[in-house]
Amino acid sequence: MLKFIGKRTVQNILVFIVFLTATFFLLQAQPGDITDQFLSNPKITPEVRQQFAERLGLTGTLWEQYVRYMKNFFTGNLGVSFSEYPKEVMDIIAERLPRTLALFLFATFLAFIVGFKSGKLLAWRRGKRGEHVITLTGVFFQTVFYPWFAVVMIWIFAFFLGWFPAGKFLTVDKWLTAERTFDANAVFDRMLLTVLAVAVLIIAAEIIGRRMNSRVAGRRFIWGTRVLTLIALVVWWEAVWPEMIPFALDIAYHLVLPTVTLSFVGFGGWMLLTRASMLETLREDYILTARAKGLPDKVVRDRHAARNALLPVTTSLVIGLAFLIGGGVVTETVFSWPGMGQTLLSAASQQDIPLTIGAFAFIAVLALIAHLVVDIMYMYLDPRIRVGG
Amino acid sequence: MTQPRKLWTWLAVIAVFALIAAACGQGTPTETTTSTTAAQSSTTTTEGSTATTAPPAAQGFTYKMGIFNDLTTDNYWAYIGPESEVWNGYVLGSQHPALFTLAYPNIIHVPDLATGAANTPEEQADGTWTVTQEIRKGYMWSDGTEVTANDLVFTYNVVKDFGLGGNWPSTFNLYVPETPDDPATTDVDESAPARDGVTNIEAVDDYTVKVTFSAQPGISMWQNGIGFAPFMPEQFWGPIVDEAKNSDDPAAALYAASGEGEPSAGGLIYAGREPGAFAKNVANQDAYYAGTTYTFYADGSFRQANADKGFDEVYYGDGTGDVTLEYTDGPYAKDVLYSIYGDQNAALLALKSGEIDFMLTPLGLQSGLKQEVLDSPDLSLIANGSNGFRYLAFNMRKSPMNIREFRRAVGCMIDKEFLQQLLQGAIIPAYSLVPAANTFWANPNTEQLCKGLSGQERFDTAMGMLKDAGFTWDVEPQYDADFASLVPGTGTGMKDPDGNPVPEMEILAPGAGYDPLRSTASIWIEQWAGQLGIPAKAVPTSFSVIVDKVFAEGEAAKDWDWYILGWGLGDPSFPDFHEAFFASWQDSAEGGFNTPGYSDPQVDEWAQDLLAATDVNTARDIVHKLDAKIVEDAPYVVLFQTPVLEAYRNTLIFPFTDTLDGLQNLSGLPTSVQMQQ
Amino acid sequence: MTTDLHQSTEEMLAESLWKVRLKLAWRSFRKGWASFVENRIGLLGLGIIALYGLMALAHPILLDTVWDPRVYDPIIGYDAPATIKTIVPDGQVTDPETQVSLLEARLINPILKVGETLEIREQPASPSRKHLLGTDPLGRDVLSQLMFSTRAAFLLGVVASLVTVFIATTVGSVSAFFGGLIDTFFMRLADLILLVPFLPLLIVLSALFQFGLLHLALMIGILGGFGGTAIILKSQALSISVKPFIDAARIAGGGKMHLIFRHIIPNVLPLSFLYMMFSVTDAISIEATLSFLGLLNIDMSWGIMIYQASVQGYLLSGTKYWWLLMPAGLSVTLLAGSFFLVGRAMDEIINPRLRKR
Amino acid sequence: MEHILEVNDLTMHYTVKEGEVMAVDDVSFALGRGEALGLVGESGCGKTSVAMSLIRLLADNAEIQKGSIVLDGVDLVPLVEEEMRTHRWADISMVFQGAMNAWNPVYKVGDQIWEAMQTHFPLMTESEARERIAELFRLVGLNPAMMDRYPHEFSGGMRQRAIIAMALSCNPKVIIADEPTTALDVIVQDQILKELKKIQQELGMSIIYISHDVAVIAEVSDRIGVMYAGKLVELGPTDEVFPRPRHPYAYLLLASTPSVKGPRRKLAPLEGEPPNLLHPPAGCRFHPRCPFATEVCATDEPPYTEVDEGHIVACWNWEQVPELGRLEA
Repeated sequence: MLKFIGKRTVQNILVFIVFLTATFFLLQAQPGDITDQFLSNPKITPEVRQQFAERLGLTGTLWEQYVRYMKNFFTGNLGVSFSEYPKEVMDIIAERLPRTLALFLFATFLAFIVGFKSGKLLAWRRGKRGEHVITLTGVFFQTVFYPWFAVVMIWIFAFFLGWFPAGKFLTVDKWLTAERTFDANAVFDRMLLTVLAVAVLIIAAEIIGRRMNSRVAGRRFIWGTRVLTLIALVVWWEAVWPEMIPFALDIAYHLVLPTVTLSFVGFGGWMLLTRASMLETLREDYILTARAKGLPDKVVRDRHAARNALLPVTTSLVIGLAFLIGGGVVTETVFSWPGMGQTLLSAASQQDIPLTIGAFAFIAVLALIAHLVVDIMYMYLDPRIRVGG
Repeated sequence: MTQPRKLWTWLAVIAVFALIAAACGQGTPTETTTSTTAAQSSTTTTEGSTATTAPPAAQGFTYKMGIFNDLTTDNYWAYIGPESEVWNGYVLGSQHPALFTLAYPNIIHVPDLATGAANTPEEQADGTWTVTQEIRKGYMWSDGTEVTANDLVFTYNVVKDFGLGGNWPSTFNLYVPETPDDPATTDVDESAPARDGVTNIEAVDDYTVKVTFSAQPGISMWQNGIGFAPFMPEQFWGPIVDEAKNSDDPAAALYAASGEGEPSAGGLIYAGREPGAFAKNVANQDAYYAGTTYTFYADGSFRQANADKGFDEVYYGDGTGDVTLEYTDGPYAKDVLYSIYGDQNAALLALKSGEIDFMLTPLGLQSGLKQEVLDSPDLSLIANGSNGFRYLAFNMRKSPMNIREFRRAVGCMIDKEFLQQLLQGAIIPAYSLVPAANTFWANPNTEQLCKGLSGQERFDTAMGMLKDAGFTWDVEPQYDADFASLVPGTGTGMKDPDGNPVPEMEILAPGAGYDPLRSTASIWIEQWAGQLGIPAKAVPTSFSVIVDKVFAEGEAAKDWDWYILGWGLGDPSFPDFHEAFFASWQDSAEGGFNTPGYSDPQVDEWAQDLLAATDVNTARDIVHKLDAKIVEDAPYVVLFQTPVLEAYRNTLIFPFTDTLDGLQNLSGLPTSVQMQQ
Repeated sequence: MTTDLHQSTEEMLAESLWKVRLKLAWRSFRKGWASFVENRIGLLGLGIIALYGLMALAHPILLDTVWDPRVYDPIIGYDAPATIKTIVPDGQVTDPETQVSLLEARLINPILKVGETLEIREQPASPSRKHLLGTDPLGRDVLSQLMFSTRAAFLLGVVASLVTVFIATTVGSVSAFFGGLIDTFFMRLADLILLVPFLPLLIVLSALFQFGLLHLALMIGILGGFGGTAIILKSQALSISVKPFIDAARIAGGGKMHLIFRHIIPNVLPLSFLYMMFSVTDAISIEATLSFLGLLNIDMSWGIMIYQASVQGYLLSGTKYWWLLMPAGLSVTLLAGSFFLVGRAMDEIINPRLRKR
Repeated sequence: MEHILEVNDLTMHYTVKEGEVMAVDDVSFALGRGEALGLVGESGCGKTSVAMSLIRLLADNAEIQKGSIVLDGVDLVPLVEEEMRTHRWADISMVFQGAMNAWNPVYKVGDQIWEAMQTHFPLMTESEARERIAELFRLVGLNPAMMDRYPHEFSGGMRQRAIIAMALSCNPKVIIADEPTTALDVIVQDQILKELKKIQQELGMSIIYISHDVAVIAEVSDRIGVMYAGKLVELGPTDEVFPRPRHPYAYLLLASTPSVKGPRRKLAPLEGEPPNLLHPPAGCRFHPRCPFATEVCATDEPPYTEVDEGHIVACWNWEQVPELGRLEA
């Protein structure tokens, strides 16, 4: 199991190196030197340009450039931003990454859960009334012109109904009036840490619980941990960061609309995929066995059919994730969510090449990590890989 | 087995609801503007009417404005340096004093720190020129320290020693000694002549500044150069500068420092920001000019008076006669909030709901929102001219663009009034380089080429010009009243006076995505040129590529034909941009700003005179001459400027709203705005 | 004599082989069509595509005949209902039909004064008999823009998908047939491309290079062709290359190229065609998204239409200026969705894995 | 002999676009307590359809048209799904063909067995269940520790043993073994069959074997039923049917199979394919392939004739059928 994870990690790192190499050659292939773009920019003096060139590794032979470029990347030296000179690209990314992570994680989670559940039900009631309508709905969400859809969502929920705020990630008045010693990123970081801790605890409990020989004890352990984790979460925030709770809730409230909107990107695809996968699974012999055993329909559907239908869905999760990341760029732009996607876009439109490449590399890292997580998840879901054999 | 899962689902659902409920609970609007004790009367002005004076008591409200991008820095060094984004300026622009400032809305050059009008520089025995200027006593930083001459010396030294870039060099106009060519390094002759400028700034005493120039300074170097240079608080920046000196890149280290906690001498004190969300200033009630009454008279004189500080000064006249505008500065607001919005739609919604009072945006309101504002009873809409222009430039290094009549013929065909109609007020036709709204400097007699002519008349005039210049066609174009045949028009085989065929030309213009106005103009210009048989083709090109091409140096300067871009003009109180854009030594092929490659000895001479001018009236004459000459020669065809539309809540009371570039240019008047009870 | 005979037999054989192939193709097409017709959702998609295809074809004809280009040209057409109004001081407008307040007049031209007249033009104008979908803020006919952009959408989609399929089919077949290092290289490359988020990559590319419609189509085609589609087509090619008739052809002395082009590729083509549909979907939405983000240098497209409405502040006007946002947004969705639906329907017919259902 | 299961006139049809498929047509038989009944026939003869009808796991388009399935006094046919569910596995369980795919790959084998027990005996504690599974494992010749393993860790034979253990787990009254050993290699096949038989005899179970493989059926069943095209064409004690089939189809089927036991005999090919049940031939459904067919066979359906006690056959010309091995090719 560890070997598998290790192998995948190494593979992903290799892929990243190849990716960086490709980026390097992309920069090389660009007409002229990237620093030429700033000939007319009064902000950038020739010395600064030279410095950029050096930091981006654009001096010396091609091989020297390449080596320096790679070294810089892996030491976190992504250069300085042109548009926010002399801020380090790394610092800008560090500021915006948590916001994107929050959006991305919640939206992925939501899209996957809802997409999977509805795909499951859709397959189960195949041939019944309403199936066409639901399929068309799924196709609609899969192919809808997303920016337009996001605008419509804002218009409906933020303008027309006024349920959710638009175009901010916090309520300014609330943050303004309060005496506080922390900034929004501190709250974001803690929220992410909490989610991560909860996820790790729950997953660990699951793994330990499944290893127990007694099923009942295992299940009790898993559920106990889940409940305890939730309690611990509340207690921890109350005890350690009580002053942040209202602010965290404020951010969470602002997260709702972009998250839901973004989740629609993944939702349709995953629903259709789950449906197809589930239909295939339902033809399997073990479904017949399960039914022959006299198991209730719901158990057959959820525990047997859906559980196995999950496997192919998980493998194609990666493609969905790439989609979702692309959707994230649009979401951040439309919702003015100051995260990586917005950074990438504004950097690209201002021709801030170091920041563009930096943001893009981080988005790619995000995709790679998501890929790795999916791999591990798949391994965990499929005992044939997990237990070897 | 299904039981626990259900429980889990419910728990999750409850948790989510709790979150939302809590957030909603906290999100319900609480009364944010507290009423105040200070009584106030409204002060508004319309043409000619006199405003009443309000007491200088703070009302204690929060003035909330929307901005559309995060600040990229909170460090004033960086703002004047590489981070000259307007968003930084809105927040950081009101904290640092200078010797002089501009009094709006009339754009009058008046003393700030200086005790009186600018002194005249005097020539010294060694050929240098010096000027001394006294500064006021009791002008305090918000930390209680007095602003002294040493602060300017400190600022000057940092700019010089660190080689600060951005707008610092043009503010201080540092003297650059001659660069001798070092033949060892390259084959290219790198020698450069010395550039005149400031050679030294010293403090004669705490309250006297002495500036030394290498040659006689013009207005742009003294009154509008050093005169506008900010005084940076040495007590705050000194240690940071010392630390930066020891780093590899002192300038970058200085720029990277945080400006939070920096004392202010202006009406606002920077009070921090929440990245991605908002920034904040608090009012500085102890500011020197807090509570000062400003009076503008019809004869052009200007009075600033403050009983508390014990001054009552009149400039440019004797301060009698009709008062056109009078108002008393605050700050009335207790603090100023700059809230970041992603787009104007969201900000307009916030404006309607009272979440913000005003939105700061350099280009003004988007036209689609105009009606929305007009329809809203809570909002007011104002429109002002902008300090800039969009233009069509020709590459005069190539034929036929080097032929004056050719350029004028194209210029004549361009029906700017039609474009104004087409774009429904999104543009204002412009004919002169200095915006007409800048009345003091604009030349009312600058030629308005073919203005008001009908299509047929334009065509005939333009054809006349071309024929006079010796252009011929295989098939001569005919005026097509119906305009039915689009490009390439009826004329074919156009030849220049030497008989060479006129080549296909490209009109580089930003695409519809970047700027629909310029894109639309380029498409129409293609049509109009086509009517004359001129094979020009509009090519939507990204902004940076156009800039790249047209500023390319050396032979590459010939790689483009026509392009459409715009200039935002700097200091409206001294428009000396003619030199930068049209002097022959500014040729972009050699790294300057003169993209057309325009070269005219007369213009060069005037340009030099302008830079050397020491009094405003002389300068104005020169600007008028330059403007007229250049417009007639048409290296640029000035196309249009854009009006700045702005919306604010009716609860706000501005002392004036008619001002070049709109209220955003004055950062929303944060220290003089008042709010109705 | 003998050689002649030999040759003619070969010719005959060759000809008849093509005839056989053609017949087979026709038969399988008819069979496929019969099953396709049964799939109502797929048929719906095909109907919508046909509708848009008609719109694209009709546009130049309309401009040549009934539509005056000065009014209906999608880029430089102009038409705005105009009324002459007299300027009166603010707050004294008694008859909005003939009078306009100074404030509003000055928004159009700041140098106007009370008493002067002003031509007020309605733009954007709401739908009317003359402009079925109204006009945009520049007074251009929205329907004409919509139809004009349809052509661009099809062009983009077709170029992108042809490039995708051409590359993917070649890469897939070659990888499957040769295996080994070539296979490894292309498959790892495909993995890499799959992993990199598409839209951010295109954003980066648009920052580095100048992007027009054709560049974009080629880019999407190349990325798609070397990406996921190659993997799918390779596995299809692989399942074909192990079939007995390939061995038979090999034993009969068929060269490698002969095998690939005469036997493997023709059998991969149906699936290729299927993936063409999906790549059209991708191409259309990507172009619209990039246009919406203002990253493309093109005059007119559905994405540009929405982008222009957005930068001019009509984005959140809701239902008030619906014709500026809805037609273009829906068109992107509908056309992309239709290709997807057709792809799905074809999937059920062509994809052997699903056929047995 | 007391009957645990009585099937009377069972008729089951599938509805497809082209019409009705008569998968099971008027099939009647009875199963005695502790008896092993074998159903044999080519693929597509309706054996599995019979099995699926018995446990009522039919596809959506299938319907039992008439007949009754009386299991220990309860007719299963009219039961609603929820009632039927409680009978499955508790009263009638199944050993599926294709042992690999009958296990859900993502759960441990023991858990999958326990799942069935938990459904039908909710009061059983976990330790009791584990004990029971261990016992079952030992019974079928598996190491009880294997219950905490996943299906893919089992070999084919082990999986099939575990399937048998699962089928036994709820003490069903009847077990249907549908091609229990088809996918296994011959040695394992034999082992498992012996094991099954042993268990059946030890526990006195009633079991229905279904296989296309005459040899398998002959080895394990007390009685044998031969199915052709949805019809039961011959039913009788194995001792009688096997050496002396009376129906031509049974005869040809046996003749085409090499006998493991008994005297060597000449093999005869069975030509043709079973008919399409959408449009079965009129009269005797076997007549197009039957070497003994007469005119009547093509028009009238043959009635059941009792050729011996407990040995019935549906053929007009059963008397024409020679002894095995006598037929000249």
